[in-house]
Amino acid sequence: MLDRYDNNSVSLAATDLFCERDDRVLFESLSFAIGNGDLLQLAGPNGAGKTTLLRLLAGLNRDYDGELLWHDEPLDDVFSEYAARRLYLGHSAAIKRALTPIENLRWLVSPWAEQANISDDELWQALEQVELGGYEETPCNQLSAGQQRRVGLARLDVVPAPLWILDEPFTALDVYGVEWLEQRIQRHVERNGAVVITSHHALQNIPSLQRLDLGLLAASPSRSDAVSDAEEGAS
Amino acid sequence: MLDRYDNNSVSLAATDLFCERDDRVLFESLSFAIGNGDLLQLAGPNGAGKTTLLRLLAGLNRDYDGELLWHDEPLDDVFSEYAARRLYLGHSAAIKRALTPIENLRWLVSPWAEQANISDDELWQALEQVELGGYEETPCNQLSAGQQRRVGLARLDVVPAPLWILDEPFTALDVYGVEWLEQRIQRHVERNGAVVITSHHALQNIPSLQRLDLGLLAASPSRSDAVSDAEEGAS
Amino acid sequence: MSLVAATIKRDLLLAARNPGEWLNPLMFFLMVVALFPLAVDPDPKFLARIAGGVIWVAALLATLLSLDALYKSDVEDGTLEQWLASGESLYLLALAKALVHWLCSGLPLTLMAPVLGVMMALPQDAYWAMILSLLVGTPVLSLLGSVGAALTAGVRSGGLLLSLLILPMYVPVLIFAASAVYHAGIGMDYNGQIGFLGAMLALAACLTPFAAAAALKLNLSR
Amino acid sequence: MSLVAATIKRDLLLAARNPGEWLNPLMFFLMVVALFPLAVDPDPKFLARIAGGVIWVAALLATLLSLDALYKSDVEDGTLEQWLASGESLYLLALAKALVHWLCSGLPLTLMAPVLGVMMALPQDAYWAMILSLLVGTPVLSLLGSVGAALTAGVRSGGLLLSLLILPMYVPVLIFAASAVYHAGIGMDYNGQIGFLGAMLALAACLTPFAAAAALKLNLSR
Amino acid sequence: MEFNSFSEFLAMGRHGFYVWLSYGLAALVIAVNVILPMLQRRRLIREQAQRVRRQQRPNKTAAGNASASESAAPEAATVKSRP
Amino acid sequence: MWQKLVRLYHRLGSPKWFYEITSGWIFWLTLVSVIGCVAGLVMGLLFAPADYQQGDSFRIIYIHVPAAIVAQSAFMMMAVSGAVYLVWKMKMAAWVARAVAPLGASFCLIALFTGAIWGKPTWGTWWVWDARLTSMLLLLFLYFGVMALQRAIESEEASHKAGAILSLVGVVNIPIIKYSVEWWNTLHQPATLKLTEKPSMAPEMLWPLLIMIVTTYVFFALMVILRTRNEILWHERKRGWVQELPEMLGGKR
Ligand code: HEM
Ligand SMILES: Nc1ncnc2c1ncn2[C@@H]1O[C@H](COP(=O)(O)OP(=O)(O)OP(=O)(O)O)[C@@H](O)[C@H]1O
Ligand SMILES: Nc1ncnc2c1ncn2[C@@H]1O[C@H](COP(=O)(O)OP(=O)(O)OP(=O)(O)O)[C@@H](O)[C@H]1O
Ligand SMILES: [Mg+2]
Ligand SMILES: [Mg+2]
Repeated sequence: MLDRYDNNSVSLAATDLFCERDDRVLFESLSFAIGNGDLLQLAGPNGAGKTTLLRLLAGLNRDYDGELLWHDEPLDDVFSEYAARRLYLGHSAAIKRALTPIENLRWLVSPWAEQANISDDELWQALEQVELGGYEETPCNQLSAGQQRRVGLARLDVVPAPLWILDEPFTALDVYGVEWLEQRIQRHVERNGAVVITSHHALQNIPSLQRLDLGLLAASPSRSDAVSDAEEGAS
Repeated sequence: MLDRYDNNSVSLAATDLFCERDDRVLFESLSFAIGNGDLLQLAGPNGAGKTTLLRLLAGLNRDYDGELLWHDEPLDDVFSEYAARRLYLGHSAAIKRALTPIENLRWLVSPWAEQANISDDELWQALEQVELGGYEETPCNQLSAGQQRRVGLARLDVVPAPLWILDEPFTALDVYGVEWLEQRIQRHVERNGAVVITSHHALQNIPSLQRLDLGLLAASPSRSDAVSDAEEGAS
Repeated sequence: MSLVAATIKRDLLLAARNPGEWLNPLMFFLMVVALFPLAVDPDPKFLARIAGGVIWVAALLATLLSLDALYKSDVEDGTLEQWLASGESLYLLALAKALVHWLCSGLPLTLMAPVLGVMMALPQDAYWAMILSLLVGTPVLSLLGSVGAALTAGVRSGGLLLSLLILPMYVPVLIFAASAVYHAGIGMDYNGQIGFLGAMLALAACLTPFAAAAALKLNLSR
Repeated sequence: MSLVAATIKRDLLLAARNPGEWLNPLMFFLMVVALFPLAVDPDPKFLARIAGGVIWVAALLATLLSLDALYKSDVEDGTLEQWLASGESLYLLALAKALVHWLCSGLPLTLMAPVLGVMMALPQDAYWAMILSLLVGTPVLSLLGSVGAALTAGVRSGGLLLSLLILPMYVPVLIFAASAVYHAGIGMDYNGQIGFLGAMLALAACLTPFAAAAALKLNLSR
Repeated sequence: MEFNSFSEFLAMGRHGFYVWLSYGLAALVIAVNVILPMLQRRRLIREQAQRVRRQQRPNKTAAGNASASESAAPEAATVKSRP
Repeated sequence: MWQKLVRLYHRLGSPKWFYEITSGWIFWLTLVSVIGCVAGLVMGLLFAPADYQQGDSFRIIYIHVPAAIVAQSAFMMMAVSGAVYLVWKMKMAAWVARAVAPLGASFCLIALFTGAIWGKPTWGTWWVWDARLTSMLLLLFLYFGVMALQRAIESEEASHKAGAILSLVGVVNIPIIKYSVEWWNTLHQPATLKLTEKPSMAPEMLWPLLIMIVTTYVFFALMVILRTRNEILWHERKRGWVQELPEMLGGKR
């Protein structure tokens, strides 16, 4: 699988991003760049705008000011090319509950199926990897919350995209699942991939982590107490 | 608020519980008791049956063998009495997205409104407590994932129930929210309340924690590797 | 304030906040009736003959469609779970929900019907019969329908399924009501039919909430 | 296999796994037609006169109701998000979805219609006109409807809203189709009407997917 | 015996078409009702046998699967066979 | 006596017992159905005299009436087993109810088909909106409703319960529907075309009819048993006794 990442350089740059919702500014003059081997965690309290920013980066929301560049070209101009190079995993996992994990996975990887020639065997193995071995033929409506999330995560193993954009991927995973996913992210970064992630979970075992803090702190005054509380608690 | 807990003794006993779903045994011969001052965390990997057990305890699912006793009487016989003494907070928070937080909260506490005389002021304060001050009049569909969860959590402050049953209450909360909730649980236990909780989150700052592990470990052999991996990782 | 009262209040508040909830069935009613002159024959004499039947069929379909949403969101967002957790009587809840549903669909339909009567050239004598039959008949529709709504609340594309379950059961109401309007139109007595509708209403008010309550519990063992 | 092909395949698989998806509109169609003799008049001569119109109104309503689910689950479970994220053309998606919808609703309706013709005492000469008009007309309904479905996919009780948006647009189809059946029944020529329906189909196939694609994007800025 | 010849029997005094059509349709519906449960039963038994075999002989997936030996995985239901 | 009933109840509740005991019944039920069918049809088609009004088309009666009767009884049976399931939580009852639904619908379809075909030579039309016909059509809809609901609900148990509730509501409604339809029809349209009232039939006509009715019941029972056995195999597939059944072990590739 490693060779798939060759020639797949990542270069996503945000310049002077500005976004407001309902007349409240979520972030402004935000600039950063993501390249191969980067791991960026968007952090911040509830309602800070993490999901919003992530969807901007994924190209799903064009409701912003500022610039988003993929290899120095505006994202919208090269969107289909960009789309083939990045994997977006949102809050909802696009799982059809009447279908089995393997049928769901087949659809999920279909945008890459032509270019990467993904075989069914690979899909079965990927399901095995996320510990759904034995559940391949069970309709997803009979799986628990965490098991359903895993179906979506199985994609990480087969899709040849160098840039991953993940929104709260640790939701509903148990400790083993969290550990597996952390390792998977770590490996991806080591292999020169790039990852942007939002998570309230502290990514512990990953050295190259960078954090981007989005703050609501100014907006809600009662918040400042909470911060100092938290710091006291931590110290 | 403290005086509300007086005369509210908690005594929930499970004897020899057995539950299967789709012909797979989730747990069997499970016995435990919960009394005042207890804090029980149901732990276990995805699909272990935590949610299932929690719903049994809340009296929402009667599909089990064995006995559930509230003050030595079968749960079903004293259900309405039991219902008034325990607060159940499920995966979905019963929030109507078209209504504002305060309107939602009013409905949520209405079962207790007669017996406890909950005033509107208290509700406003409770919303303040969960850092929704200023959002009381915003329809919930304009709140972020975590903010919506907080509306449901605001109930903890006003409902005079000694026993709390919480399913994944930390979902979507940011670090401040998590810390606040941990403290709130801690305080409840200290004041002689009782809490049963499922969470993949490690409850760190709470001394009196007891854990009940539900395991899928036997069922899936590939799992055992995961366990040892995790232990290696930890050591 | 008890949970039942709070629920009625909240549901009315929701209807007020989201007027589509009661305006849409009304519009649908209007449109379905308006389709017939287009599809069949715009001749007023002919229309007068079918008016009562068409108006009632349209009312029935409009009610049916609005039923779909009755319990669906409550099941999805956990409201129903909280109801069950509260230990309050589900019979009362089912009755309350049917009441709110009628207030938001049957009542506006009844008030709207005279306008449609004019459009469909309904005979002068038949107006009172139509209003009376709607006033007594639509609550039966809401009550019977709430059983179907409770049964299909957890089902994905429940709208059509609900129609399948409930339409055959609506037939008696349709027959008696349409016949009341028809008879009034040709100057005959229609007390018998209205009496029957009243009896059905009494029966439905007593029995259907039980069935609906039983059906609601199912949605939890998902 | 490209995403479009995969989506068609998956949707057909879903329909096969859940036969209600295509059986329910069919049953609804049958039931609505059956309501009219009950509500209006079971006399065959009279029925023959309204048969074409009633069958078409029922087909239209059945299509309408089945449309509600077209995009709803896709929006809710994130399928649509993945579509947009994939950078694949939404035009093709919209076209593919309308095609699948027609296969699961319009086509079975057309095949079922002769039975209803018998029940409604449709004149012998009108059968071909009815089948032809349904065959050409129902795809237009699916295509037009998919725009409405896309617009209302994110809305809670979208079913009724959808009807309101789409019914007015269905009126031309209804008029031409019902008139084709009616004219055939009285032994007149109906090529003109079918020709019109064909033209509408061509137009709809070209244009509506654009509108549907645009509407789908709206659902994401939630 | 009401009929004198076989062709008379077939003709059913002008009503042959209707009589035989209704008997034919009824036979068809009944045949479907007989055959469906039998097919179903065959399939259930076959799948059960597969399950038993799978449990006895693990490694149903690709041979090159490096990750731990996968054996008696928690039994999974196949949707197809639901009666 | 009471004890025996209780024991019978417990046995009926046991899938294993049911499966094993019915293994022996299938042969005999099949035999009775085949013999009854052959006897009834030979008598009805060959030996019964032609009707003086309808001629030979009346021979459709030998499938039409049995099918119509069984279709109605089947709904009762479905509702009763649904009630048993709701009250006593006997799983077998739910499986029986689930087995009955498609069968009842099939017989209902047969009655409708044959009636419609019969109508053409006698009334000159395939279909009229007569009270009996209409209420039979509505019965078919009720069956379809129950089946659609059972299939639409994902959770096993919930689907059984929902089906049971719906068939109970339906069973309360059937008399109301039937009554109202009869009232409606006789009022709107004077009975020009009415099903012949129970005729004082000649015994040569009546006997085959009675034989066919009994046979149809036997056949219905057989089909219910076959379908219920399938349900048992599916639901109990992970139980030891099913896995050790000879047919399971000897299953072909
Ligand atoms: C689609 C059309 C028809 C339907 C749905 C239908 C339905 C029924 C039903 C429900 C019964 C009652 C069985 C019972 O409970 O005893 C019945 C009986 C009968 N039908 Fe039909 N029928 C149809 C057409 C006809 C026609 C065209 C004839 C012949 C003229 C006919 C002759 C009879 C007779 C002789 C009986 C037995 C009467 C009795 O035992 O009470 N039916 N049919
Ligand atoms: N549909 C919407 N309409 C208007 N405003 C919205 C909408 N959704 C979210 N917002 C606002 O946008 C802000 C950012 O929301 P976003 O979902 O990006 O937060 P987040 O950082 O992902 O929070 P969380 O950690 O709770 O998921 C919130 O404060 C919220 O008030
Ligand atoms: N609707 C259902 N029908 C049948 N089986 C189900 C259903 N929901 C869950 N299960 C099964 O029950 C088991 C327990 O599910 P449960 O939701 O209790 O798990 P959980 O411990 O809460 O897991 P998670 O941590 O993922 O939330 C799962 O293994 C699943 O396969
Ligand atoms: Mg978020
Ligand atoms: Mg859970």
